[in-house]
Amino acid sequence: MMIREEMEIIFHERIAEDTYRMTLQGDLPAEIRQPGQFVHILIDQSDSLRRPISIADADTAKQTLTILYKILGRGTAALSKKQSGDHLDVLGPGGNGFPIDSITAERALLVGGGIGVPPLYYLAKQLKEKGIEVTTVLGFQHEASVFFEEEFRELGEVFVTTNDGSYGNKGFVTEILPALEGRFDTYFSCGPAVMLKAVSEKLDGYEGYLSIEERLGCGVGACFACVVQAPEGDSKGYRKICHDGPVFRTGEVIL
Amino acid sequence: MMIREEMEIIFHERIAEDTYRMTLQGDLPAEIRQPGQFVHILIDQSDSLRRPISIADADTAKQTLTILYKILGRGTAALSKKQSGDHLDVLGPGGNGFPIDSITAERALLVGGGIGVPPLYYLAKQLKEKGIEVTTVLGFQHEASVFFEEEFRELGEVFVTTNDGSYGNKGFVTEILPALEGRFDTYFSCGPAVMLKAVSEKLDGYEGYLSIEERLGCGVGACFACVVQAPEGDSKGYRKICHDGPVFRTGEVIL
Amino acid sequence: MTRLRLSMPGLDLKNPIMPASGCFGFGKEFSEFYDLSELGAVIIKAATGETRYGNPTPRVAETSAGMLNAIGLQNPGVDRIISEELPYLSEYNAPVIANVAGSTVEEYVEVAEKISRDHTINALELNISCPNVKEGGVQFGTDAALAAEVTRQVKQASEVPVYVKLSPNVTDIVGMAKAVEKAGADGLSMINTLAGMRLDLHRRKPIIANQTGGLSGPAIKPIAIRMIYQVYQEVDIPIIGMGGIETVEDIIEFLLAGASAVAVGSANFKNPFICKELIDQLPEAMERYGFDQVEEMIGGAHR
Amino acid sequence: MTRLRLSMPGLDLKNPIMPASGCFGFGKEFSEFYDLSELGAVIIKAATGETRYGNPTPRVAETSAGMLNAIGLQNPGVDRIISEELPYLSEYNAPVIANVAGSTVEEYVEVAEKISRDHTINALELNISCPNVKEGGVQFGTDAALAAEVTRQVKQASEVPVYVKLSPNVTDIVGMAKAVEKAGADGLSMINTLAGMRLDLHRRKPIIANQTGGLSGPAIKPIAIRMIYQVYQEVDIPIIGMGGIETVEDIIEFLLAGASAVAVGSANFKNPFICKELIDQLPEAMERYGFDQVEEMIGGAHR
Ligand SMILES: Cc1cc2nc3c(=O)[nH]c(=O)nc-3n(C[C@H](O)[C@H](O)[C@H](O)COP(=O)(O)OP(=O)(O)OC[C@H]3O[C@@H](n4cnc5c(N)ncnc54)[C@H](O)[C@@H]3O)c2cc1C
Ligand SMILES: Cc1cc2nc3c(=O)[nH]c(=O)nc-3n(C[C@H](O)[C@H](O)[C@H](O)COP(=O)(O)OP(=O)(O)OC[C@H]3O[C@@H](n4cnc5c(N)ncnc54)[C@H](O)[C@@H]3O)c2cc1C
Ligand SMILES: Cc1cc2nc3c(=O)[nH]c(=O)nc-3n(C[C@H](O)[C@H](O)[C@H](O)COP(=O)(O)O)c2cc1C
Ligand SMILES: Cc1cc2nc3c(=O)[nH]c(=O)nc-3n(C[C@H](O)[C@H](O)[C@H](O)COP(=O)(O)O)c2cc1C
Ligand code: FES
Ligand code: FES
Repeated sequence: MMIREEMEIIFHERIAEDTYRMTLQGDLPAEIRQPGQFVHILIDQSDSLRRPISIADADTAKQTLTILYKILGRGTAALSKKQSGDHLDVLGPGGNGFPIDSITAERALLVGGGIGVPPLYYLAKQLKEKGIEVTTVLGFQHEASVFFEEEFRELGEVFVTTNDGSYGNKGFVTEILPALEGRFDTYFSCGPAVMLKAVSEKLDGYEGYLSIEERLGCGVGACFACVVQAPEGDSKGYRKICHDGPVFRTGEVIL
Repeated sequence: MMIREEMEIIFHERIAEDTYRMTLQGDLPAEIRQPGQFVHILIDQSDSLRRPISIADADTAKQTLTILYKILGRGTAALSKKQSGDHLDVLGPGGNGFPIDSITAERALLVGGGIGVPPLYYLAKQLKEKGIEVTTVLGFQHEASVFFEEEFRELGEVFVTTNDGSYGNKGFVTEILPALEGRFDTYFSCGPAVMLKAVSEKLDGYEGYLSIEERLGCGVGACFACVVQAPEGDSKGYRKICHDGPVFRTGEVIL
Repeated sequence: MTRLRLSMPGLDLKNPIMPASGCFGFGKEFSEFYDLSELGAVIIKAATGETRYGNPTPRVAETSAGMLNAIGLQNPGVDRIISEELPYLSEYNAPVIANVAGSTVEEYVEVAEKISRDHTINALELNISCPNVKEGGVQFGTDAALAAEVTRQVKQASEVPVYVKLSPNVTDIVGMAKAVEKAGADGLSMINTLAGMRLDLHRRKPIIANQTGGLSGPAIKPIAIRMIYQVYQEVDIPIIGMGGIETVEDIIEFLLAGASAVAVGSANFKNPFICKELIDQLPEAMERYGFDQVEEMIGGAHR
Repeated sequence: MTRLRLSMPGLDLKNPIMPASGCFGFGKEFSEFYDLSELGAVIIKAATGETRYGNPTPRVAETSAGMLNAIGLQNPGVDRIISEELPYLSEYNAPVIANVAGSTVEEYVEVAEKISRDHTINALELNISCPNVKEGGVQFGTDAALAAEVTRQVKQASEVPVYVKLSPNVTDIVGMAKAVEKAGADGLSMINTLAGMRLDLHRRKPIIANQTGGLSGPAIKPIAIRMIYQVYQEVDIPIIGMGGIETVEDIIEFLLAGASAVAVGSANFKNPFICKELIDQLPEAMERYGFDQVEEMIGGAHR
């Protein structure tokens, strides 16, 4: 169930260029059903819209969840100014994440781009727990923006690419994929729209799950701000990213 | 000269019902020319208008000034939430106060009503310093709203009235005035418009100075938000409270 | 809680607070947050004759004390709203107001005819003011003669009272209000959003894919209050007020200006519990400002 | 700093930033905060034919991300402005734009004639859009034919270029803009304030003594951007943009939408140093968004 609460910030740290890790404590983590769900944060009471941020990790025993975010505009810049001990107005967990309970894969490939990496971490942990082998490809702009490589490495093999080659392999994540053919049966991806499109084309034929982003309004499925088109013939014709997604099986929506 | 600076709150305390005392530190106190001037405070950066608050006391050596304010609405409510160590965006000192340098009185009467009392305190201190005898009449709603009686008593004789008689004399400040006839040659008053009007009528014939309030815009004399009419025949026809005032000699403006 | 009760054409309200059209879907999502029966009424998302997919995304953007939206009247069409959405709402004990939109008078009439016959619906809100679709009725909302014409025809077709939702994007709001009153409107609903735009400085293009969007939120409240205040003096039909409501003080301000009831829109996005919280807080706030009954507040600033 | 330079009819601007009319008086007060010669230009407070006292107080009220004002065109009258205010301004090295108001075409013409002949004045801003005085020209700002008529006559009477300041309180801003362009306007200035109201819940009356006031500040920025964007596509005369500017990003947004220069109004009340600070910050912000010259930004969202 989604709840709204003032969660306490118990940890907040810069982990890469413009990129922060924050841990929040409260009752909300107990409501998380799947990796890939998000929290919808009202950063300042005078804001008009909340900001959706993926749950990157959670610890129900400690009643905590972790988010990783990048400063992109006014909201995330204000978020980065918050301090441990401050409280945040959080609504969540929202949406449908990766269907972890029904995944039957033996070997999973995770492909994350930039600030699309966070939800894959919580997913990777749960896949590993289920005994599924995890290989991860992480794409970043350049060396300074790389984060969570080590964390993923503890869970499986990791490949890192940077656009300018300043770290890991030079180029886009898609350039690594051919080399991984045959080493996975299901893939999971999150990142910018162009990347998702390229990845799903490259990995056509595999079972795949994509986490999609769009500017949200309500975040609860009521306002139709976040729709994405479904393929011709679909009876509804669209999906709501905040409610039906953000995770969709490949082919369920048009990228 | 008016300056704008982030002043540090070094003291903040509730002193009566909904009434607070706050001490601010910075370069601004050095610019104060007269008692009766005010500071123009931007309480939150998202506010559209500053709030004018009189300078109730100042200590140039310690670089501090004191304000006394009452919660009347959104702005003053937000101000009351600020804590020592926080900074406030202050513009000031604004306006023309009591012409302390040219006052030639021997015995002064101060008449303050409610949150009009603050500027009279800084005035009283300076009158006393000049060797002028000070008698003060303070009017409040009821016992819980009384403040600064002791502070004024250190400077001269004090009479307190409350509307409901729960403390001091019952009634309005004007009821005390007849008893004080002959004990002063100049008076100074600050308070609600109705009180100023009544006081100036009762004390007709005396040299008097009134500090007037109105909703301000710019606070620097540029927007014409705060005008008050001058008597017929005045060449300009009006005065700006923020710039020509807030203190006017009786008769200079129409109450 | 009889203090909060009031009656308007077709509507017996247990309190004057309802969610605004388009900000509450068809209620289902919010029923997970609280019991919809607590609401004064529910105004549902616009219904058109056929399924509409709406505008491309992004459809929303934040602005200072407000937001822009250009959803573009996305909805499953009147038939599916009746068969798939209304049954759920009918389980709750709150009057339902159907927001009716269209591109032609015929479409308005068709939707009004069909949906007003559903027993769940207590009143229509005639949306002649959506600024976000070229074929969305905005022409009806900015031309008094057209507004009167569509009102007249919908009124004839409808089985339930008709509230006409006015656009603020006009020179003469009073003229619009009088025109639709004369054409038979049972009430008014005001205001819809103001046409606005925000640019993305990096892309050097409007953020909203539709370019312009409708501005809502506290930013527009002074405009809503002004328009309601002016219209209240000139018409004899009740007004459902909206535009930037976030607090009980805002609600009292709308009622004093002349609204009989209020709708809360964008604030549902900040806080999905807002309508319920405002309903709970209203009695205490009324007391604070010296009111015993909701009805005492209506038009109070005109006395 | 040639990067910031630009030319408009009658105006050689060293940067595109100026204070808006009514928010800067006649400059004197602000000259204590910084050297007025740093400004792109100065737009002075409205001048009318005779001294006007304006509306009763209170004249201002805060709103969410904005403020209401109803000053009511208080000013000493055109003759005293020329004799008492302009000499001071002429000491600075910044073009001066005189805001001209009136109740009748004759009054506009009289003021324009007199003030445009003062050597201090580089251009007129024809204020047909003040929402705060019954006899303040608002009728000229909401009727395209009247707007064209007053523009035509003022244009004839004026020795300097005329910028017409448009009211946003209209159904069709593009129609207004085209009408005054056709009537000879050299440029446009937009937007003036939106008519709004706030009630005092305790007194149950409007806070502003005049009842309604003009809404300004960041709240109205999306409306200003939308109107400038739409008008830019339809006219060939330059636009001075205004409405809610507080940051250099706001300025870039106005220029991209189609303004050639911008005016900063209410923000001067929050921060009397704002114009100077924005001028200082603009070059760095332009770099951040990839612009070398101010002129590259103008209308950038339309390419
Ligand atoms: C389901 C979901 C999960 C997300 N998870 C994360 C996460 O874990 N970490 C993280 O850093 N970000 C995440 N995002 C993106 C995040 O919501 C945006 O970056 C944030 O809202 C931007 O707010 P802002 O005020 O800083 O930027 P704004 O000033 O609003 O916009 C600045 C720029 O950010 C981009 N942007 C704005 N909104 C979005 C959006 N909804 N999605 C993508 N880009 C956007 C645009 O390019 C825009 O130009 C997620 C988005 C969604 C929809
Ligand atoms: C020159 C000057 C000096 C002042 N000195 C002091 C002082 O020393 N201590 C103090 O507590 N207050 C002082 N005031 C009044 C103070 O500025 C207002 O109380 C304050 O701005 C209210 O802000 P708010 O947001 O809390 O109230 P708002 O929500 O703006 O208004 C709440 C109520 O406060 C009253 N109010 C609003 N503005 C003013 C105003 N300018 N003057 C009087 N009443 C107003 C109105 O009755 C209004 O209904 C002074 C005002 C002026 C003009
Ligand atoms: C996302 C969104 C969608 C809306 N959809 C509709 C709609 O379908 N029909 C309608 O009449 N008004 C619609 N509106 C306008 C609202 O009902 C309301 O009139 C407006 O938002 C002002 O109220 P607010 O400031 O409380 O949001 C919509 C508003 C928003 C923000
Ligand atoms: C207090 C005040 C007084 C104003 N006086 C005038 C005026 O005399 N003439 C005029 O054309 N506009 C006047 N305006 C409108 C401004 O010039 C400007 O168009 C409007 O405020 C929008 O800009 P802003 O949001 O930056 O304030 C006034 C605005 C304010 C706030
Ligand atoms: S954000 Fe409102 S429906 Fe998805
Ligand atoms: S407040 Fe602007 S002139 Fe006094």
